[in-house]
Amino acid sequence: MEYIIIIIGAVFVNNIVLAQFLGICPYLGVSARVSTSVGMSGAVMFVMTLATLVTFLIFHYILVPLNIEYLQTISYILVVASLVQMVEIILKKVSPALYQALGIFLPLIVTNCAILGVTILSVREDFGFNLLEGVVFAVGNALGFALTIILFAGIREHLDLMDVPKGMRGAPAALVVAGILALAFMGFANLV
Amino acid sequence: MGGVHPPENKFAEKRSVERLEPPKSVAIPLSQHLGAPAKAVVGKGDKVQAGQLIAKGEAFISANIHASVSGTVAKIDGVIDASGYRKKAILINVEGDEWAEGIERDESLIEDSNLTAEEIIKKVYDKGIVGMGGATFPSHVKLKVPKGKKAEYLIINGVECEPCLTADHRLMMEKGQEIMVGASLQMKALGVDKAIIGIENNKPDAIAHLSKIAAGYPGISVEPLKVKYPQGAEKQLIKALVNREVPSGKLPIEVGCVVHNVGTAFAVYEAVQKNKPLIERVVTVSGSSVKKPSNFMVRIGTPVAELIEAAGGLPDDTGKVVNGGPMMGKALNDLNVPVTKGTSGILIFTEKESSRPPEQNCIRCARCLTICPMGLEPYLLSSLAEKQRFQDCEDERIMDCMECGSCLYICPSGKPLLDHIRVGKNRVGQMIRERSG
Amino acid sequence: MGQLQNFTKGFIRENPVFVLLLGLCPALGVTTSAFNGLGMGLATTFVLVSSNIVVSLIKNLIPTKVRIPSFIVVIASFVTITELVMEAFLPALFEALGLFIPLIVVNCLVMGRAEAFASKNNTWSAIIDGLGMGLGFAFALTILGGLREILGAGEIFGWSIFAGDGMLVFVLAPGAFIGLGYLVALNNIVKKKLDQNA
Amino acid sequence: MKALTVSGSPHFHTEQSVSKIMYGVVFSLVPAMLVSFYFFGLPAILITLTAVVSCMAFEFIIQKYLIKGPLTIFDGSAMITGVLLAFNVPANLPFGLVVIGSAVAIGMGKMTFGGLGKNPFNPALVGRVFLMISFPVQMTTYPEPTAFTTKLTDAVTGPTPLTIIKDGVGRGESISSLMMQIPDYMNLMMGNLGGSVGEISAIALILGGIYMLLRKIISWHTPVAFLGSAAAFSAIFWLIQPEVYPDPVFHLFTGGLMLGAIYMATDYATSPMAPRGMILFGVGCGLLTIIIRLFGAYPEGVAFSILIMNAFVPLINRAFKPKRFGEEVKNG
Amino acid sequence: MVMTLVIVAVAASFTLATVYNFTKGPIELAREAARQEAIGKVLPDFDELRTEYIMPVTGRDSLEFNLAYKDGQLVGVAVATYTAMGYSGRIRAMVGFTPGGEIIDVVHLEHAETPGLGDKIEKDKSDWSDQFQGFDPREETLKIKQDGGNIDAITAATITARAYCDAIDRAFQTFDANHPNLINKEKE
Amino acid sequence: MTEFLNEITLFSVISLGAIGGVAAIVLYMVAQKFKVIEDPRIDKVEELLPGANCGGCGLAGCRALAEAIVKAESLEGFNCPPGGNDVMQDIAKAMGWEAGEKTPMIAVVRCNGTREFAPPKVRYEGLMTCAFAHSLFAGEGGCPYGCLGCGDCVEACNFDAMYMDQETGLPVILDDKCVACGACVKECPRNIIEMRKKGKKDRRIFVSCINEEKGGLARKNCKVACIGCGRCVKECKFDAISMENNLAYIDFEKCTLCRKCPPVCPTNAIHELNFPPRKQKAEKAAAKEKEPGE
Repeated sequence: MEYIIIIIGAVFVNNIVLAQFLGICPYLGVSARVSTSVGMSGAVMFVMTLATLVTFLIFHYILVPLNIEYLQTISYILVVASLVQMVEIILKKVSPALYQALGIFLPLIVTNCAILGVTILSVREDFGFNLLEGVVFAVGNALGFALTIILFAGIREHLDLMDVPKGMRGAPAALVVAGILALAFMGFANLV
Repeated sequence: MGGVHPPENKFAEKRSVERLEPPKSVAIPLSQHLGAPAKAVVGKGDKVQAGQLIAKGEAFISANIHASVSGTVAKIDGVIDASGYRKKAILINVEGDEWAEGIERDESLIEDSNLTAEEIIKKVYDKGIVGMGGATFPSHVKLKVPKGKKAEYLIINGVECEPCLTADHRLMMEKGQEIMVGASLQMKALGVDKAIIGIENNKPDAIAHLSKIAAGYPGISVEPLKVKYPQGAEKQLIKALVNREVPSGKLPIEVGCVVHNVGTAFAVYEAVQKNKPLIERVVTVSGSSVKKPSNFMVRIGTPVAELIEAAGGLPDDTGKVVNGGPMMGKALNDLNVPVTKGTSGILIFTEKESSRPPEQNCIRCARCLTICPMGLEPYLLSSLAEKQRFQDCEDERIMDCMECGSCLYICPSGKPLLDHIRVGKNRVGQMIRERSG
Repeated sequence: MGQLQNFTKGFIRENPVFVLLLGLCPALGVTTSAFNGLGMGLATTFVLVSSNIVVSLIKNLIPTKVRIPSFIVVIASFVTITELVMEAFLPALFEALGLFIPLIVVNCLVMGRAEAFASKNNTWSAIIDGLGMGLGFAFALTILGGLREILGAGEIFGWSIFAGDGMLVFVLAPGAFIGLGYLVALNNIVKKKLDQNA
Repeated sequence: MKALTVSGSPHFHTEQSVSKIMYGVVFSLVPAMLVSFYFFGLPAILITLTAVVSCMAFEFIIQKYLIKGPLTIFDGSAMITGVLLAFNVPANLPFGLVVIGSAVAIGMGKMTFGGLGKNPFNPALVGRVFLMISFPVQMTTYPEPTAFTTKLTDAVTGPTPLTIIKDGVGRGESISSLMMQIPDYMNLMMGNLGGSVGEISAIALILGGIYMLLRKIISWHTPVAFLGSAAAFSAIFWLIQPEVYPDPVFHLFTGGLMLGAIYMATDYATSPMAPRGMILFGVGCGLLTIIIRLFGAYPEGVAFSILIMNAFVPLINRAFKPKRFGEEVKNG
Repeated sequence: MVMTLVIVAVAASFTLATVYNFTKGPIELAREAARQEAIGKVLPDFDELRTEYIMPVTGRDSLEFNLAYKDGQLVGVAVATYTAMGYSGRIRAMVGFTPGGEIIDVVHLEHAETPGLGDKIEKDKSDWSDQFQGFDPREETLKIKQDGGNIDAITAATITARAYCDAIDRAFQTFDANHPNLINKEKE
Repeated sequence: MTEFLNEITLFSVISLGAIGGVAAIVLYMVAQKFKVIEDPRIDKVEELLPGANCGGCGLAGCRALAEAIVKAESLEGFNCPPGGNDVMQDIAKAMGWEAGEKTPMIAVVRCNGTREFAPPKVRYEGLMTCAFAHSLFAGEGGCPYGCLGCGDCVEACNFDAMYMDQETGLPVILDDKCVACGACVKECPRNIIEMRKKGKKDRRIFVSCINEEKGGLARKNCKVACIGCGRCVKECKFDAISMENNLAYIDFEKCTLCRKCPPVCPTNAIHELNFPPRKQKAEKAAAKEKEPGE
């Protein structure tokens, strides 16, 4: 039950994109097509889970014991960056099909603040997550990201067929859509 | 699924077919059918008799063309036809009304025939019979069942779902017996023992009349059908009568059906039993402003203007003249275009009737999608075509569209849905051709 | 392109937020007030300028294979320095910006400029570029923060503009998206006007 | 003779037009309008007028000066947005807020995307939710229904049935005791209860819905799926714990459920195109409404759930295409 | 290649460590100052402060109890408490109790509540939290009125008010449960 | 100084160095082990890109953009927001796509069937696109080869180099804006637009008609149609004019812009652009002199 609450909270109530403003760049950048956004979501889910797992261990077994929590940012980004690159290289060789589906989005993920943000959030004191909860939290956030980016891609494909006024075409309309989506998602407030 | 109910406006429903005298000159296009144009076998100055072969359809899908009048070939030249473009045609100056030998012109009914299937098909080919419903597909091709396929049903299309048109209706009322004989001959050619004549419920007299006659012809039955447009489209008719769906991109024979128009059945009768080539047909001339809405039996090649004259002349407030039904017919830009084998009607619209409603934003009311007889999404296809996303058009099966016009008819926003879709179909067709070679 | 233009382009024509759509996460996340926006903008500017300097200095010492990881480390270091200094001397702002300070490290703007500009130009140009872009970023964040503060709370930099409640939406998440959306549209129009006059 | 017209087929066109449909919807709203005027009096009339006039005015301004496109303010769509927005706010809402709501509904909800038919979200609901989030106090202070008031201010305010239940359950009181505080079902149906201007009378709204069904303006799929799923899901909870969760009939006749199901969820532009999609859309709306009502922070979830499902519409349209002719070969 | 990266990392970490060492003092000072300020706001004058951590009756983390003495007399206890029931995230607050258990005052330490609504718990945004001054949880109930207590809720932010009460109640319950202990400390 | 060399510094340096080192070694080994051979140009382009992997280009990161660029063999349609124009130019330079001078070309509209010369005979209603109108009929003016005037070409132009002249109903090409991309040529369903050599000082001579009908028919619909009389062919000294299907065509490779042919055209179907005005008398005299000699 606890895990379900974590997931519902991450997906609907504190949606990573709409409420926490993380991962906006890919949200706007890679959402032109539904198929692309599905691939991106898959890649994010994969990396987010893996990265949270690794950084969680690093934080609790290296940084905290040595009293050097201030190195969190720099060590996390190093870990995430090399992790992603490693996964990408391996995937390219081992499973070209999977690489085509997910792998091509991997480079985007290094600088996706959603990953770094979630890894940092998952060790926040006020959540007090244990390892498993942290990973579930990461999965929940990835699901939240997937939900919003796929919904959003659908709306963008729809808007592509409409003649949106010139000034609003592209990013402005996309941002307003995100705003209205965020408004709508406020209905989930305090659900958990 | 689908279908619309445009106002029926069958003004000429009760008018018997009137025979028009041959005009002073005719222009007989070499391409009056689907497929390759026929090759002229006469030249300038040649004397011809009515019913004489003047152009031969040699390709697999093509049809013979016969002189519809007697006289002298004036020239072979481009003549604007219903397509709006100049097409090759044989122009004949009429002199008298002599008929070629072997053609029986009396009206007596000949029921019996001892010809074999091949002989019937041969005759249908020789006499240049094509589908009279409008698509003008050469009939002999349809009668030859391809290897590996088996025909189970012959379907005779007496639906005439297009508003205004009454040509088939009158033919059914006046030539019921002949149609039955024609259908029996077609059944023999196809080797089937079941034929169904589908007629819409708005023609109760025709249903009653043909049902009575059909009782005397084994295997032939008459089925009343719900009134909706396009009930008479081949695939929809098959679905309604035998509940089979012709797969996308396939022909009716795929589900064991062959569909012929009642007009075709009559033409087959005349060709086989009377040796008469397809040189005349029934044409409805109608419209709310027409003085004398009529059904005429006219010679192929007669200029449309003469038909309009015979129906009381062109009204002053005419805005549009349409060749065919109001839903699928083509607007003419010249009144001298000749009547061809596929001309089922000439409709005259007033200026008011002929203007389209002003275009507004699509409100996504989904009416076009609910009524599309092919289960397509016209609003989507139209905007995809407008945005030139032709690959997506193909994926959304734009090629299944049969251009029945229901979507454009129903659209409350007055969006030119079908216009866009036609452009899309053209481009997708081009893409497919480029891909395959 | 002159140095001056290099410096000013970041404000309207190539504004990192409004035109290039880079660094949107902090642009949306921290701009509940003009002050927070300005603070974030200046913090980013600091990181941008300092990492531009360092990157342009060490560009020849780094082999291409580890170029990106090395740059990341450089940037991350400056981010951490910002974090530490801010926590020590501006604890209130540190609280308000929260998670978005460490996230400067993944701000595409910083990484992009370091890679695209600093690693190919001399130190002086790199400083100008970093300053221009960074201040453009700060400019955008301040405008957005100001807009949201005025509409949402009726205040600007804490001074009351009108009495009564503002439209709460604008201090909340949806307001960030909506406000930025319309600002981007506005910037498009301004840019077009500028281009026409030029 | 004048020049002939050449155009593509068909040469017949339906008598229907956008404005005929739109005014048909407005006409069907008349019963609900009358009921609200009866219970909320003059303020209800003024709010509706304000919303309609300002919606049309904003549409005019934006079309004329920002988009510089054709003017379509009289096609009836802005009027519907205005009426529906007014129907979704309390009758004693300050007029300034109504104007702000209209500006948001038309400006942000509709014209941002190019106007009629292009908006992914229902404009009236965008306006309503915007107001709800921005001005929670004003938007949750409902006047008590009193027949034929003409007073503009100082109306007696009171909680809506949904708020009574939500707060009461939060306090741990039982449903049966809370039910004593709300009008009986007959009154709920007629509209004698606290709530937004136009949502109160279920009967009047159903009448309007039937009119639209008969005129084929809407199809039955969305409303039936919406109401049915809301009833079904609330029934499940009710059957499990009748003292904690109110019964389905209560859910159906309170709050904006009827208004939402009949008028907002059936909005052409923002609902799915194909019947199967409409059903899924309606079920989603119903489920979310009940979830938000029972577990969320807000007592009413209709507006949120329809907006959320609006976002799903493009995906639903992709997934639920009409059945293509000849797709599956059935020989029989 | 590997060496370069290591060198960069080492150089970076060395620099960072230096900065860290340099800022460590100020950061702690700033944190301590914030804590002292909050304690000062909710307690009367004191000259000695003892801090201990006690696990609350309910909740996951321990509470920070600051026992304030003046001239060796316990004059009040400032409890840093928290709740997870906030509208968005955790709310932390400092509650000051008299040795008898009456609330002296409450200040928020940290929250992420909705600006304009939930942030009325802040002292400088609204005087809502003044109603806790002199509140005796033994006499009255630390709940909002909708929940049958004696605290006025914040209009349109019931959840925040409820959560704030929960935080204060947690502090009080823990204080109450450990009351003899805490009072005894005075005698030591 | 010793203050700074405390254990925190030590731990920091060691652990971060270790993390960095491990990351680098692992990456190095993985990269060696799982090597995939690819077009080396991709690496080259990628190196020039910012490497921010921001997705601003709409593709999945810098490498994806590099791959796309190399695959497309051109920079058209690609953009890198953080890198800007400089980066794109660098790439063009590195890939050697900038070189290669082309003869400047320009589009010309080969129809002069204005409302005046080819008066409308019917009225067209419906979708205002040439593609559709073309499928429906010969055009309002009746010429099955002529411009339909719905402006598909103008729509297709990405450079604002075309507009529809409302008076004539024909598209007009703006010389200074046309970049000879060929979009309009592709779009025209009747192939009226042709890409021709820009010519010295933008001067061009061409037959502004593509009607292949016989003279009379062509003339019936349009006063300025080429009737295939062949006078220009005779006039041309350079074999630049050919006659096929009743239609004259001027080969711009052979044409020397001598301006001899326009005056002899009985229907004024030959157009000359951007020439100084003719001296009427001298011209006529010259023509008369020549005629007997021919």
